[in-house]
Amino acid sequence: MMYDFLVDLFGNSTAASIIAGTIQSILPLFAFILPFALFAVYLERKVSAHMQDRLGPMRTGWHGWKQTIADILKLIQKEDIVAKDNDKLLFNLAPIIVFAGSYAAFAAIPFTSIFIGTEVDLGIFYIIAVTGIVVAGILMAGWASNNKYSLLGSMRSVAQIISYEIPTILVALSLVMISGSMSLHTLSEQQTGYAWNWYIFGGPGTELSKFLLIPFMFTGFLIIYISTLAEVNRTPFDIPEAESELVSGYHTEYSGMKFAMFFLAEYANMFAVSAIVVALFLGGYQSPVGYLGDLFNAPWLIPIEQFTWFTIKGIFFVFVQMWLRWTLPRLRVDQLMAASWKYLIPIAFVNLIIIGLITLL
Amino acid sequence: MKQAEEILQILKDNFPDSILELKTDQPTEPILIASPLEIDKLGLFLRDSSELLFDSLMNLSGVDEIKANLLSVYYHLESTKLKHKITLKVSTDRNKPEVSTVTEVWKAADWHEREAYDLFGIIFLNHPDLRRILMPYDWDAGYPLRKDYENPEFYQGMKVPY
Amino acid sequence: MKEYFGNIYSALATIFIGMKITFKHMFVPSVTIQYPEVKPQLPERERNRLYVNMDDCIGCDQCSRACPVSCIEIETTKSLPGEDLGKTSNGKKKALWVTNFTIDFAKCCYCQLCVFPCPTECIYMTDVYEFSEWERNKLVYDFATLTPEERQQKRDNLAKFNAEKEAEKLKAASEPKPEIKKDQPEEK
Amino acid sequence: MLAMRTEEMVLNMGPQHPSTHGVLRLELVLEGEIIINVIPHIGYLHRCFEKHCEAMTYPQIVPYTDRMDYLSPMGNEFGYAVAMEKLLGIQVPERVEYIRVIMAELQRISSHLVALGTYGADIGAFTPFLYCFRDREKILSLFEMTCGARLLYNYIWVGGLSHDLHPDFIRKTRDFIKEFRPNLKEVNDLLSHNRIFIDRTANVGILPVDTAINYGVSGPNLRGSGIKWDVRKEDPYSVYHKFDYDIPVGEGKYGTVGDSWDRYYVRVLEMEESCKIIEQALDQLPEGDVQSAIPKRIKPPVGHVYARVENPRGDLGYFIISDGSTSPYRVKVRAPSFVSMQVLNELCKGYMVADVVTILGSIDIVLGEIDR
Repeated sequence: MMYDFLVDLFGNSTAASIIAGTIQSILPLFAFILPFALFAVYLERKVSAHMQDRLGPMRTGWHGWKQTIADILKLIQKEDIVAKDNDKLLFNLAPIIVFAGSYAAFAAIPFTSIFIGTEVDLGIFYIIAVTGIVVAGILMAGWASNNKYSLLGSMRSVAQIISYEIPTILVALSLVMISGSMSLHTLSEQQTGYAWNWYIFGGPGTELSKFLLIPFMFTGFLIIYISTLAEVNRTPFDIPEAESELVSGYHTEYSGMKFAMFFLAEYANMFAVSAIVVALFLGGYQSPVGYLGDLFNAPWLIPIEQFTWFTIKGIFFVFVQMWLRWTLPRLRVDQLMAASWKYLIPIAFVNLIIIGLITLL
Repeated sequence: MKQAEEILQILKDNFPDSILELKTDQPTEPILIASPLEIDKLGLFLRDSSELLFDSLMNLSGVDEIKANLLSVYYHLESTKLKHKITLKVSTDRNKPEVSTVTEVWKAADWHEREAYDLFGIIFLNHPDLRRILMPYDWDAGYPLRKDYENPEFYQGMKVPY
Repeated sequence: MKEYFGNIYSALATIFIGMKITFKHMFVPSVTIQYPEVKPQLPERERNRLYVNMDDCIGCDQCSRACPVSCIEIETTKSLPGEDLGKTSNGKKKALWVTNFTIDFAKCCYCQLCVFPCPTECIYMTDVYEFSEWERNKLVYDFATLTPEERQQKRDNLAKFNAEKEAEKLKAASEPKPEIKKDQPEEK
Repeated sequence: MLAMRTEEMVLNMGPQHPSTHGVLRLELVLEGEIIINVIPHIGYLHRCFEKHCEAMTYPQIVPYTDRMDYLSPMGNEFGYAVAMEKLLGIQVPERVEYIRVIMAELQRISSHLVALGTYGADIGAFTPFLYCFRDREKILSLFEMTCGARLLYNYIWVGGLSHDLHPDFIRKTRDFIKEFRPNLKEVNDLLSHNRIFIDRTANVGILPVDTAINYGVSGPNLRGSGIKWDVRKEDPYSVYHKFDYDIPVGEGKYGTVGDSWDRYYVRVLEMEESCKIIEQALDQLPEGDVQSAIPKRIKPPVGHVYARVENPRGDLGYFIISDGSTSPYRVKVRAPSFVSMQVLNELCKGYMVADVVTILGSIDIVLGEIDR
C-alpha cells in the first residue's frame, strides 16, 4: 500500500521503486522505534524506582520525563574512546550490526492491517533469521575490545542466544502449523473477532480442537516468552552484562554514541520480541472487544485503533520484562543452558507433536 | 573443663625435657611459657590429646618486648568440645626471631603468622608462604609495629610522612 | 520425572510470589525525600560541626588533650597581674588570654570526645552539616576573638613583663645576702 | 588424539570490582570457567589501627574501634568495653548492660540487612537490596537519636555510655520491630525461597565443620555448617544469660549442610532472634545512671586481657597488654572477617567464576576489619 503510493509518486521508474522501498523501511524506525526507545528507558527507570520504594528521576521536567532526552544528549557529547590495541574495524562495526539486526526485525512486524513495513510472506522465518545477526555483532564487540572480561561476556551471550533460539523456532513452528502461513500479517488476520479467537485461546473456529489446544497454546506462549527473554539478554538471563562478575560484558569498552547504539538496540529488541509474541499469540493488532470504527462506521478509524491496541499489548509485555528484571536474581551460565536444553526444548518438542496431532483431528 | 595448672601438669609429663612454666602474677589470665622451636610439636599434642582437644586457635599475636630485647608470640587456644581455654607465650631474641610454625596444626594460624611476620619480623620456620600481608609486598623499611620503627622518608618516590 | 516437574512448578510458583511482592510495592509510597528542597529534620543530639563559644572559654586545653586526632590547637598567653579578663557565664574568673584557638574540620572525626571534659561547656556540636569547601585549609576555623594586633600586643606585654621580672631577679641575686629578705614580699 | 593444550588463565577480580565488598583483589587461576586457585590480596585498607592505639589514651581508642568493622561499630565498641572492664575489674550498672545489649542487637540486624542486601545484589536481584537498606535506615535513625551519629558512634565507653537513652527511644524501637517483622518475611519470600536464588546458592561453597573449626571460622559461617557455636551462649558476657533466644543452625534445607544458602539463611533467622532479644531487653530495662562507673583517668594495672564478643560476622577478640601507663602497650584485634577470608580458597576450588561471587557474598566479609 505505502509502497505503491510512493512508487507512482516518484514516477514509476526502477530508481523510484528503490527509493520508495528504502523510505518505507526507514519510516517505522523514525516513526516508532526512536520515540519508543526513549519512552521505554524512562518507563524502566520509573517502574524499577516505584517497585523499590524509590522515586526515580524527578529533576528533569515534571516527574523527570525529559530524563531520557538528557541521557541521549549526554551520550552524544561523550568522547568515543577507541583503545589503542582495539581491532578498529570490528570495534566500530559491532554496534552498527547489533542495531541493524534488531531494527531489521521491525520491517516484518504488522502494526496495522493496512500498513506493514514490507509485506513478507515468510514473516516469522525472516525475523528469526535477522535477529541472528545480533549474535555476530555481540561476538565482534567482545573480540574487538581486546579485554578478558568482554571476551568472556560475548562468548557466553552467543551461547545463550543460540541455545534459546531453538525453543522460539519450535513454538513458532507449531503456530505456523495451525495457521498454515508464515506471514505475521495473515496470522493476525486469522485472529479477528473477540479475544477468544486469539491463538492463546486456541485460535478461530469453534470445533473441539480449539478447546483441546488451549493448554498447549498456553505452554507454547510461556516457552516463547521465556526464550525471547533470554534472546534479548534480560533478567533472569542477563549473564552477558552480569555486573557482578564481568563488569558489563561485551559493551564494557564502549562509550559515547556507540554505547547509545547498544542501549537503543536493547530496547528496540525488547519491543520487537514482545511484538512477535503479541502477533503470534494475542491477535496482533486485533482488538479484543471489537472496533469503534465499526460502530460509527468510520473505516479510517480502524487502523489507528489497531495501532493503539498493538502498542498497548506490546508495551504491556515490555512492562512484564521490566517487572521480571527487578524481581528475579540471575541464573548461572550452566543453569541457563540446562534450562534451555533440559526444560524448554523437550517441552517445546512435545508441545509441537501434540498440537500437530490435534490439528489432524 | 580443665584449669591451667592441670594443663601444665599434663604437658609436663608428656614433654619432660622442654622448659615449661606457668606465669600467674599478672591479672586476668595465667600464661604458659614454652620454647619457640618446639611449639609445633606442643601444638599437635594440645590439639590431638583426648583430655585437651584444643581444636581452635582463637588468636595469635606478636608482641615486641623491647625492654627485655625479646619478640614474643601469644597463642590463645580454645577447645570447642571441652570448653576450656589456655594462653601460650613463646619468646625469641629480637635480632634473630625464629619460631616454628603451627600452620599444620591449626590452619587459622597461616595468615596470623604472616601478619606477625609482616608487622614484627618474626620468622616462622617452614611456613607455607611467608610474605607480607598487610603492608605492600616490597616494603623494605623494616617492621612497622616494632617499638623502634621510624617511617621511611620515601617509598617508591612517594613521600611517606604527609 | 516427578522431580523434573517439581522443579518447574517450584520455579514458576516462587517467581510468581516474587512478582506479586514487587507489584505490591509499586503502590507503596516511596521513602526517598528530595534533598535540596526537603531537608531531613535532625534529632537534637546531632553531632556535626563544632562550635566554640569563646567568651566562656578559659583556655584550659582539656579539649585538645582529649581529641584523638589532635585537630584543636590552642595558644594561651598569661595575663598580667593587674588585667581583668571578665567572667565566664558560670562565674569562673578567666586568667588566660586565648590568643589562638583553631579547629581543623578536615581532620576532625566528629567523635564528641572534646565536648565532655570542657569545664565551662563552651565547646559543643551544632547540627550544621553543609560546610564543604573547595580548599582544605579553608576548613581550619579560627575561633579566637582577639584581632591579630591585640594578640601580638598581648604577647609583647607578657614578654616585657617577663623581661622585667628577670631583670629584678638578676639584680636581687647580684646584691649581698641581707637584701633578699626585703625583696620577697614585693614580688608577690 | 592430540591433548588439548589449555593453559590456565589468571583473572584479576578487584581491587576495584563491584562485588568484592570493599578493596580486595582476588587472583583467580581459571581453567575455562572452573576455578583452580583463589589468591586473595589484602592490605589496601590497612590504616595501622594497632600502631595508632599505642599512641592514644584508652578512651581515645573507642572512636578508632568504630572504624574497623564499619558495618557493626557498636559491636566493636562493645568488645573493647568488655575487654577493658575485665582488665580494670569495673562492674557497670545493670542499665548500661541492657542498653549495650539492645544496641548490639540492633546493630546485628542492621549489619545482617547489609549482608543480605549485597548478597542479593551479587546474585543479580537488585530489589531486596533496597528493601533491606530502607529498613536499615530506620535503625540508623534510632542510633542517631541516641548518640548523634549514624555510622561511627563512639557511644559505648569503658565503664558506661556517652549518653543515656533518648526519651522516646523505647517507643520508636518497638514500632520499628513491629514494622520490621513483616518486611523480613517479605524479603524472605522474595529472595530466600526463590528457585533461581536456591539454584545459585545451594550446594555451592560447602564448608565442612572440622575444616571450619580448624580455620577458626566463627559466627554465621560456622553456624551455617551445622554446629551450634555462639559466644553469647558459650562464653557469656554482659547480661545475655538473662534472655532466652535460640541459635539458628544450618540444616541443609535446599542442599547439603554448610553451603552458601545455609550461611545466608542462618543470618535471616538470626535477625528474628535479635528482635526477640531486643523486646525482652526493652521489657526488663532497669533505671540507673549510665555514667556512674566511668573512671576519670583510666590507668589499668600492668597485665593483659583477651576478651571476645559475638559480632555479626563472628567472634571479635581484643587482646590488650597494658604497661600501667594511660595508653596501651599492645592492642591486637582478632577480626572475624580476617579469619573467614582464609577459607575462601578452600571453598572456591572447583566452582565457576560466577560462584566466587556467591561464596564471597555468603561469608560476608568487611575489608575494614580484615586490613585494620
